[in-house]
Amino acid sequence: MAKIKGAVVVNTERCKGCNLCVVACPSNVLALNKEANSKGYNFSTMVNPDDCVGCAACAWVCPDACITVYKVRV
Amino acid sequence: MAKIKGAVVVNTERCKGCNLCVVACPSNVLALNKEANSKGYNFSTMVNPDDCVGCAACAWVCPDACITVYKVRV
Amino acid sequence: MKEEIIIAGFGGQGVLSMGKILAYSGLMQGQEVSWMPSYGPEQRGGTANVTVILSDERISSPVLNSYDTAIVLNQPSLDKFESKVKPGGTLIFDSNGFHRFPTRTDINIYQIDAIEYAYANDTTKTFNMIILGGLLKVRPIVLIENVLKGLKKSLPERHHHLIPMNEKAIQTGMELIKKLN
Amino acid sequence: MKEEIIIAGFGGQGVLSMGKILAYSGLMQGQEVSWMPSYGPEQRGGTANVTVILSDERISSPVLNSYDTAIVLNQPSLDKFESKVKPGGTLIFDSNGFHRFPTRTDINIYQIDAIEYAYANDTTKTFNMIILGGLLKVRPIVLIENVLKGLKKSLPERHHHLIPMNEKAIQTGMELIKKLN
Amino acid sequence: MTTAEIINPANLVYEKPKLLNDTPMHYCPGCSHGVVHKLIAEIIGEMDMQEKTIAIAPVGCAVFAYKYIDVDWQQAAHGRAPAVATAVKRLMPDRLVFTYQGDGDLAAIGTAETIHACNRGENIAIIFINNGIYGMTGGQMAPTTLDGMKSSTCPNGRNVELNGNPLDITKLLAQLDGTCYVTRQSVHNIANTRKTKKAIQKAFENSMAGKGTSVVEVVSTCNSGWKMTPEASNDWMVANMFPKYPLGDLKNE
Amino acid sequence: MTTAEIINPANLVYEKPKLLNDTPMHYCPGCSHGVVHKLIAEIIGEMDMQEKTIAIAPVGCAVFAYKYIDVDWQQAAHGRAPAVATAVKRLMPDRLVFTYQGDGDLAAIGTAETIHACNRGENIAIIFINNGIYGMTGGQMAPTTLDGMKSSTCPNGRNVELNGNPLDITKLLAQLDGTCYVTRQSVHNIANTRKTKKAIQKAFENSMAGKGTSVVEVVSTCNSGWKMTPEASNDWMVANMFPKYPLGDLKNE
Amino acid sequence: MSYDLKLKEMNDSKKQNIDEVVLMKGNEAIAHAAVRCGCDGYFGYPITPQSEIMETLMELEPWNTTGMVVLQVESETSSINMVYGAAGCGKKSMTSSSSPGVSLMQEGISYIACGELPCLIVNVMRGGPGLGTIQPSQADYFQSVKGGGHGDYKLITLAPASVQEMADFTVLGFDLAFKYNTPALLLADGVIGQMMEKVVLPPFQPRLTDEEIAKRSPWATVGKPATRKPNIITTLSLEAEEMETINLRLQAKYREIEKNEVLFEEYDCEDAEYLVVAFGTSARVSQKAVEMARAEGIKAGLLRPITLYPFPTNAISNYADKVKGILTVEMSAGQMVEDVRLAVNGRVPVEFYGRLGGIVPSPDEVLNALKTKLV
Amino acid sequence: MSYDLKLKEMNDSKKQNIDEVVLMKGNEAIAHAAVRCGCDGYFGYPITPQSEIMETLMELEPWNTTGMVVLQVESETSSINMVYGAAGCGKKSMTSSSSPGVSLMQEGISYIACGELPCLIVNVMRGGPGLGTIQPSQADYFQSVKGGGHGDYKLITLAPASVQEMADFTVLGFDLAFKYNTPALLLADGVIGQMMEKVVLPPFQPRLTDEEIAKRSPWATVGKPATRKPNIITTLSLEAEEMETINLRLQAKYREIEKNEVLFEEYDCEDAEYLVVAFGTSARVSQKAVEMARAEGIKAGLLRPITLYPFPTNAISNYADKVKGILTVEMSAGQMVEDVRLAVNGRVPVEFYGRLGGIVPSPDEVLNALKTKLV
Ligand SMILES: Cc1ncc(C[n+]2csc(CCOP(=O)(O)OP(=O)(O)O)c2C)c(N)n1
Ligand SMILES: Cc1ncc(C[n+]2csc(CCOP(=O)(O)OP(=O)(O)O)c2C)c(N)n1
Ligand code: SF4
Ligand code: SF4
Ligand code: SF4
Ligand code: SF4
Ligand code: SF4
Ligand code: SF4
Ligand SMILES: [Mg+2]
Ligand SMILES: [Mg+2]
Repeated sequence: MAKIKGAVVVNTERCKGCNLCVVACPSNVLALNKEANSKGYNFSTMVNPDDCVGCAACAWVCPDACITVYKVRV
Repeated sequence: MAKIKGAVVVNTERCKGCNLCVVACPSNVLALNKEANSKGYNFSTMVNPDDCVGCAACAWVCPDACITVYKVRV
Repeated sequence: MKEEIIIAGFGGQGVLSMGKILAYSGLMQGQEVSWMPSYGPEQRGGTANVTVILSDERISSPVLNSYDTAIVLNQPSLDKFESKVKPGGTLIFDSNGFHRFPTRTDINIYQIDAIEYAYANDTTKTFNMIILGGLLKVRPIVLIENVLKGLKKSLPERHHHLIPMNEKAIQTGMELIKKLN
Repeated sequence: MKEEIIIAGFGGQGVLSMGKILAYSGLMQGQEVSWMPSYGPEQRGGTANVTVILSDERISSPVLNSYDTAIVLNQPSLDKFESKVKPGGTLIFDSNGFHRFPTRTDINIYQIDAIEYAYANDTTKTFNMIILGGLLKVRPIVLIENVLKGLKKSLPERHHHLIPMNEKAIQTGMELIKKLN
Repeated sequence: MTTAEIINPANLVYEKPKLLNDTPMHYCPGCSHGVVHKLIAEIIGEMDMQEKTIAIAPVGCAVFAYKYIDVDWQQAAHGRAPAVATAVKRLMPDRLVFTYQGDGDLAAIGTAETIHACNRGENIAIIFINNGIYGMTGGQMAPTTLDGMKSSTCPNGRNVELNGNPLDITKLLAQLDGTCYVTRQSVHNIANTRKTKKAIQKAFENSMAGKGTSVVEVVSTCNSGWKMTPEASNDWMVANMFPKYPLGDLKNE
Repeated sequence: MTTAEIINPANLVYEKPKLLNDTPMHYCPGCSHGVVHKLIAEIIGEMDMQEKTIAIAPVGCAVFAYKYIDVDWQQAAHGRAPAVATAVKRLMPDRLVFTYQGDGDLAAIGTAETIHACNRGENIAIIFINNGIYGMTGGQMAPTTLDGMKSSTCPNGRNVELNGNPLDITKLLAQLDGTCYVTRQSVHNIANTRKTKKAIQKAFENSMAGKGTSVVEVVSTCNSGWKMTPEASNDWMVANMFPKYPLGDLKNE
Repeated sequence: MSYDLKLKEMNDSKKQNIDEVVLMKGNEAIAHAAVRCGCDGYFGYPITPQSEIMETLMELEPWNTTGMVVLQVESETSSINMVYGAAGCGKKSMTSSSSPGVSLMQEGISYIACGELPCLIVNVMRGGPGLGTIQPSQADYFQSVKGGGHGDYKLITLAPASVQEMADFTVLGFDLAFKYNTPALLLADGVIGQMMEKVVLPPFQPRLTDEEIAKRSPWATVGKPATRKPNIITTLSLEAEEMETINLRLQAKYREIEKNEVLFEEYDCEDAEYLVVAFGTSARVSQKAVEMARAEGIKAGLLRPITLYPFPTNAISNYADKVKGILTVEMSAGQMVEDVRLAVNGRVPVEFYGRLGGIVPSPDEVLNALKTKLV
Repeated sequence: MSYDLKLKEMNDSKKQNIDEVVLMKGNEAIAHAAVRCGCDGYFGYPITPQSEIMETLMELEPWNTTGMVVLQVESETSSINMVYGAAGCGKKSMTSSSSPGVSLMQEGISYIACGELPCLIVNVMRGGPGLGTIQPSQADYFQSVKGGGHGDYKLITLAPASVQEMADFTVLGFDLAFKYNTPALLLADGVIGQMMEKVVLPPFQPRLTDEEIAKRSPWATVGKPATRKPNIITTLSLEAEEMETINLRLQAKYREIEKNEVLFEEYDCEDAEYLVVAFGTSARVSQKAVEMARAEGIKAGLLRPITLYPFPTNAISNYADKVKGILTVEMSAGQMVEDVRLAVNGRVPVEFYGRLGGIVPSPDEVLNALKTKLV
């Protein structure tokens, strides 16, 4: 059975740390960073990159269009 | 059997000759006068007073509240 | 030449269109003209009036407080405008429904019973042309030929056949009018 | 005595309420005070700032272009207000997240790392009192006793038990602040 | 018995309501406004509410309603009667407060005020004279002008493509949580006029009982605007207006 | 395969739409406006309508929408977007014209403009962000604020008695003859966001097909105004807003 | 600059071919002129004494000929915002109303001025305040030229005094609006709206094509081609500095307009010892008063401002050095008189005669005022 | 007449008992003062920078204490018409907004003025035109004092310059409104609305009872008892003669107001060679500039009009005979300066310095303008 693997890139300067992508992710891939960007926001990062399935749920709900999603069948 | 007889008094100065009372009267009691009042309106008059049954249909529909209705059982 | 006229009567009497025909007639003879109606809901059931000015010069004020000629077609109009005719001016009235008649002695007063005539002869449609005829008889301010030209210009083509009827009414008016003083 | 102060930072940093406490303190020591915030949606996610004036005289202009003291709590605020401190005046900043530091040499510059301290000691609620403490250390424009009186007056009764905590934060701030130049 | 004998105060069955004063009304002959005025005067008299009534007149042919019915009146700016009434009623909750509005006033320029007063459930009554035209200004198209109906701003008849759809605003008002009673009536004959009277009375009672907003639409004629005789107008209304604006209660809670 | 290997243009499945430019949006973190902006940018791009689009921004938090989506925009006065859109579309019938409006803009001050544009059946789309509050001005009560819901002008919660009823304006718009498609959606999760995208696309298509007015309400959050975190706002919306403003099509002709 | 010569010629009846002359109301003339000059859209709401404008347009059905859109809408608020929308697309658009309706447009007008959108607004004034009366008035002068809406803006304000000018200024109003990308106001009164006079209608001009619009108004929102950035019509600038820049640009434009576009007409002014200043219907009444005064040997003259904004300040200022006194005549409690006083700046007495609430003064009254107040 | 002494005393902090002193925003002060002075009803719609007025009222819940009604409504158009309704019942009612919202009220304001209804309207001005900015401005001066709405009417216009005056003038505005049965306008700007200062709130006054209202405002529509004719609030008079009578009555009232109610404040004026005229925030900035000028030896003084209508024409006129020049400072392109010029009537130069679109001038700028333009 083909496995699906995904990855996301967060535009950390654009991110406002709203946490909606974190909540939306079915695989708990994302979390907010302890560090803040230049605007003072704790941006989102992949903390469990291996679990990402590239479903783009995070990206669809991101209000600031910060997330780019990639997906491969392996 | 008691018969009902009616009579109406038209305030001829107030009347605007709209003819609505004439049309409303079930007994064809009323008609517009050939003469006009001081405002130039051909006012309404009883032309068949004996047929009046005092039903007040004329008075209810008169937009200018020109008609007073009286009624007796005879 | 300059003539300042007020025409006043009940709303439905064609007062405004009579004024318009007069204005058009002036226009056809190359004059400056102005036509200024009373307007708005006070017309409703009440009186309507129009001020018409014909002049060889550019017309300054289109609104006037006094007139060379007043044509009054109901009692309220007489009451309102009798006093506003300039001394030596002209007052024309249709006495139908009047209970008070003009009293001034410093103006020329004419009576024209056009309403009665129009009812009797079933020509209510041209009633206002009868009045106009009367006016032109006593104040020949426009040529009848220009009245007809004006009608031609202002009426849509499909109504042009009515023009002879109007001409006739003008003639009638000229005959009906009579001086009172 | 007259002190013209700007306090500027991110929206959520309690900039406006710090200014308010300062103004209340001035009021408690009988001074004239004015507190003028930047307002509206530009606060949203952006910066907020407030101008506070304490004075023994009637205050004329509540809006200023230069300040005796500037307290800046983020980079954009430093960038905006550093140049607006009067020569000889005071600039206080919290360096958290800064990538460019103040460069002027004609003013007194102080650093107070209250954000870091507050995070570390879980006292983010009194973060702005720490800053205030720092200010009062280097610019003792109001007595601490009047700050506490002001808090008492401005806080609802049910929050009065928080006052000691605030007093403590002020002390902390007095210890944290350090002069840079 | 002769007519003269019958005409005797003892035999009186109908007369001009006392609160309708002697000032001649400025309406065109046959205008529905007059009939509704009469009903209102009658009802306020019968309810003995003259001392408690504050009525709000619109801009429209009924702008002068205050000249005829002897209660306290405010004449509101065009379309704003529901806003004016809201304030009056909120500040004097024990008064009878109603608006009297035409279709241009209520359903065009006053749309927002009407909807929001009704949605707030202001304890007022709205008497809505829907004659499908702007009477006062000389017969222009109203929001309620029917498809194909002529007016001075749709001289060849309303064309939905060009002019939009006729608006059944009363239907909308019935949907709002704040309305308690929404009804559509007419005054073209005695039976309907009697019903309209009942409806207005109910609306007034509701408003005093604090039940919310009541709306009484009276489908009406404007013979001047329609360019028909009053009788022909009534017939035309029955044939053309009623199918689009059917009589009856839309809401009665 | 490592993450770095996956991140390769060939594997791209989602990216910021091209018509959404790089200007950082001024919205609060987690604001629904951003999601809807993204959808609109995506759809216009996919429909290849950039050259044909004239969008109308409201007064409200979305007043700056024009800074973010790269099409021609007009920013309308508060509440008047439907009037502005009407004129634009009537004069340029082959353009894609839509308004983007908040609940204060569309359902309070703009009530009349909204209702009449919809009733005329203007061939426009109305994107209606219902977040139950005036976001822009700092969280005051909106017409759509729920019973009991707090705002800065009803600090103890909306009280119907004092403040009137919440207004379901979309329901009213569905009643109007001029609307062809009226739907209510949300963007709180991927499934609903996808549906919202479809709805907006359909609205745009309708407007180009001349079918009348389409209204897409997006039940939204305003976490700043609601004084909750973005996540809590979503949950609160599902629990409280949806019962009053249930998702789904109200009209689809 | 004095009254534009081309217009003057047009107004000169001696040169008119009778076949081109028609008799119509001022309101009707506006409607005809709008269609003829290639107006793209009219949006309006009925109100006396100007409803004939929309009624005439609806009769003319220009959508079948030139393609012009004519829409009766739900309110004046809506009308003016539709004009904003249409003008934002570079279209020639207009609305018309009378005093109370124009008050409802003030927010929209302020937006249009700030957005630098060219359009034509017609106000056929009636007596106010409030619902007032439907009789003619000039009491919206302040609203028109000082600022009925909020903020610092101006409307190019044309005051016609004849039916011919109702037609001509419709064309001129649009021309000036597009020359400066700014709204123009045609400020008439009930007399001029309702009266019929001779008029030669302006020649037909085709409506502009999309291409022509894109060229004339490159800022217009017509859909963004790949070749340019988005066009954005907005009046918002949360940064005060930015908003000040916008305001300074507006003010610079107004200075240009004041330099270039002043129009007025002089009548018997050459040797005048007393100057009457009046516009619109008041000017026509005053002209008669001046004639009467001359007949009595009083050297009176009339200066009629045609553009109320820009106001003929210099022209009046020049007379302040020549005449003994100035009388301003208005159908209001005295509004333009302030601009006359500002122009005169104390050099000669400036008196005022006015009638209020819908009354048109008569020539005798004006003559009398001239005599009692100045001579 | 100079600035009312009682108010001055209130403003004098030396006399204040610290317990009565509170710190609040100008907007909040209006809300508190309204409740305290027995206001019956507030109707409003949110807009920055004045939303705190309604928010504070909603916090205070005066319906539970004084019985005051506070209603957030669908628009400014609706608010102002609600004020009309409430005022028509003799009730003390008010609304508040900021520039664009006030533009939407112009029809309603004209109605209220014509109906001679006492009420209070608050405009906390922001930069325009259009949506503009939310930053402070004074560019609605013309709209306020000349006539934003149609027809000849005036609003008593009070220009507070401190939070204390926001409270005081709320009370004073109502008092004057009821004294003359006319609307009063409190014309502030974003600075004064948003800033906090010390304030002593006015004492509590009970709301009037129905009986008291019937006595004070016998014209009010409160339900017609058998003892009087119907009371009718209307602004319509189709007869122009009648409408003129109404207008003449209004004008006579305005002359009374001009005679009795002028308020202004002088600062360092006694020996001034240069006079600065400014109101509201501009006056506070200018006061600092005057201090700075004095420090440099320039004999400057400040005259601050408190009532913008009635304008302190005589006071300024008197200075025209004493000073060498006058500088008017405004947060606008120059509006009040026209009234200053009308007062001065050419006797000394009147210069202008202003900032636009939401910018507050700084004291240095004003001083500099004074030096370059006059000294
Ligand atoms: C702000 C404003 N706009 C327009 C008008 C002109 N106007 C007066 S009444 C009216 C409409 C009347 O129609 P309707 O409300 O249907 O009443 P009706 O006369 O038919 O009874 C209009 C548009 C006005 N007085 N004020
Ligand atoms: C005429 C006018 N009145 C009021 C305002 C102030 N104002 C700006 S946005 C807004 C309401 C915003 O609420 P909404 O439409 O729901 O949009 P949101 O910010 O919630 O997205 C108001 C009242 C204004 N700009 N213009
Ligand atoms: S693409 Fe799907 S799995 Fe991957 S981070 Fe986003 S939501 Fe989680
Ligand atoms: S949803 Fe977007 S803005 Fe929010 S935390 Fe995730 S990436 Fe950042
Ligand atoms: S009372 Fe009845 S019968 Fe008598 S006239 Fe009237 S309608 Fe006819
Ligand atoms: S209904 Fe009334 S007004 Fe009409 S004709 Fe009869 S009596 Fe006269
Ligand atoms: S115009 Fe129509 S509504 Fe008005 S009075 Fe005449 S008939 Fe009645
Ligand atoms: S205030 Fe509310 S609607 Fe506005 S940006 Fe913030 S979250 Fe979004
Ligand atoms: Mg109607
Ligand atoms: Mg909202």
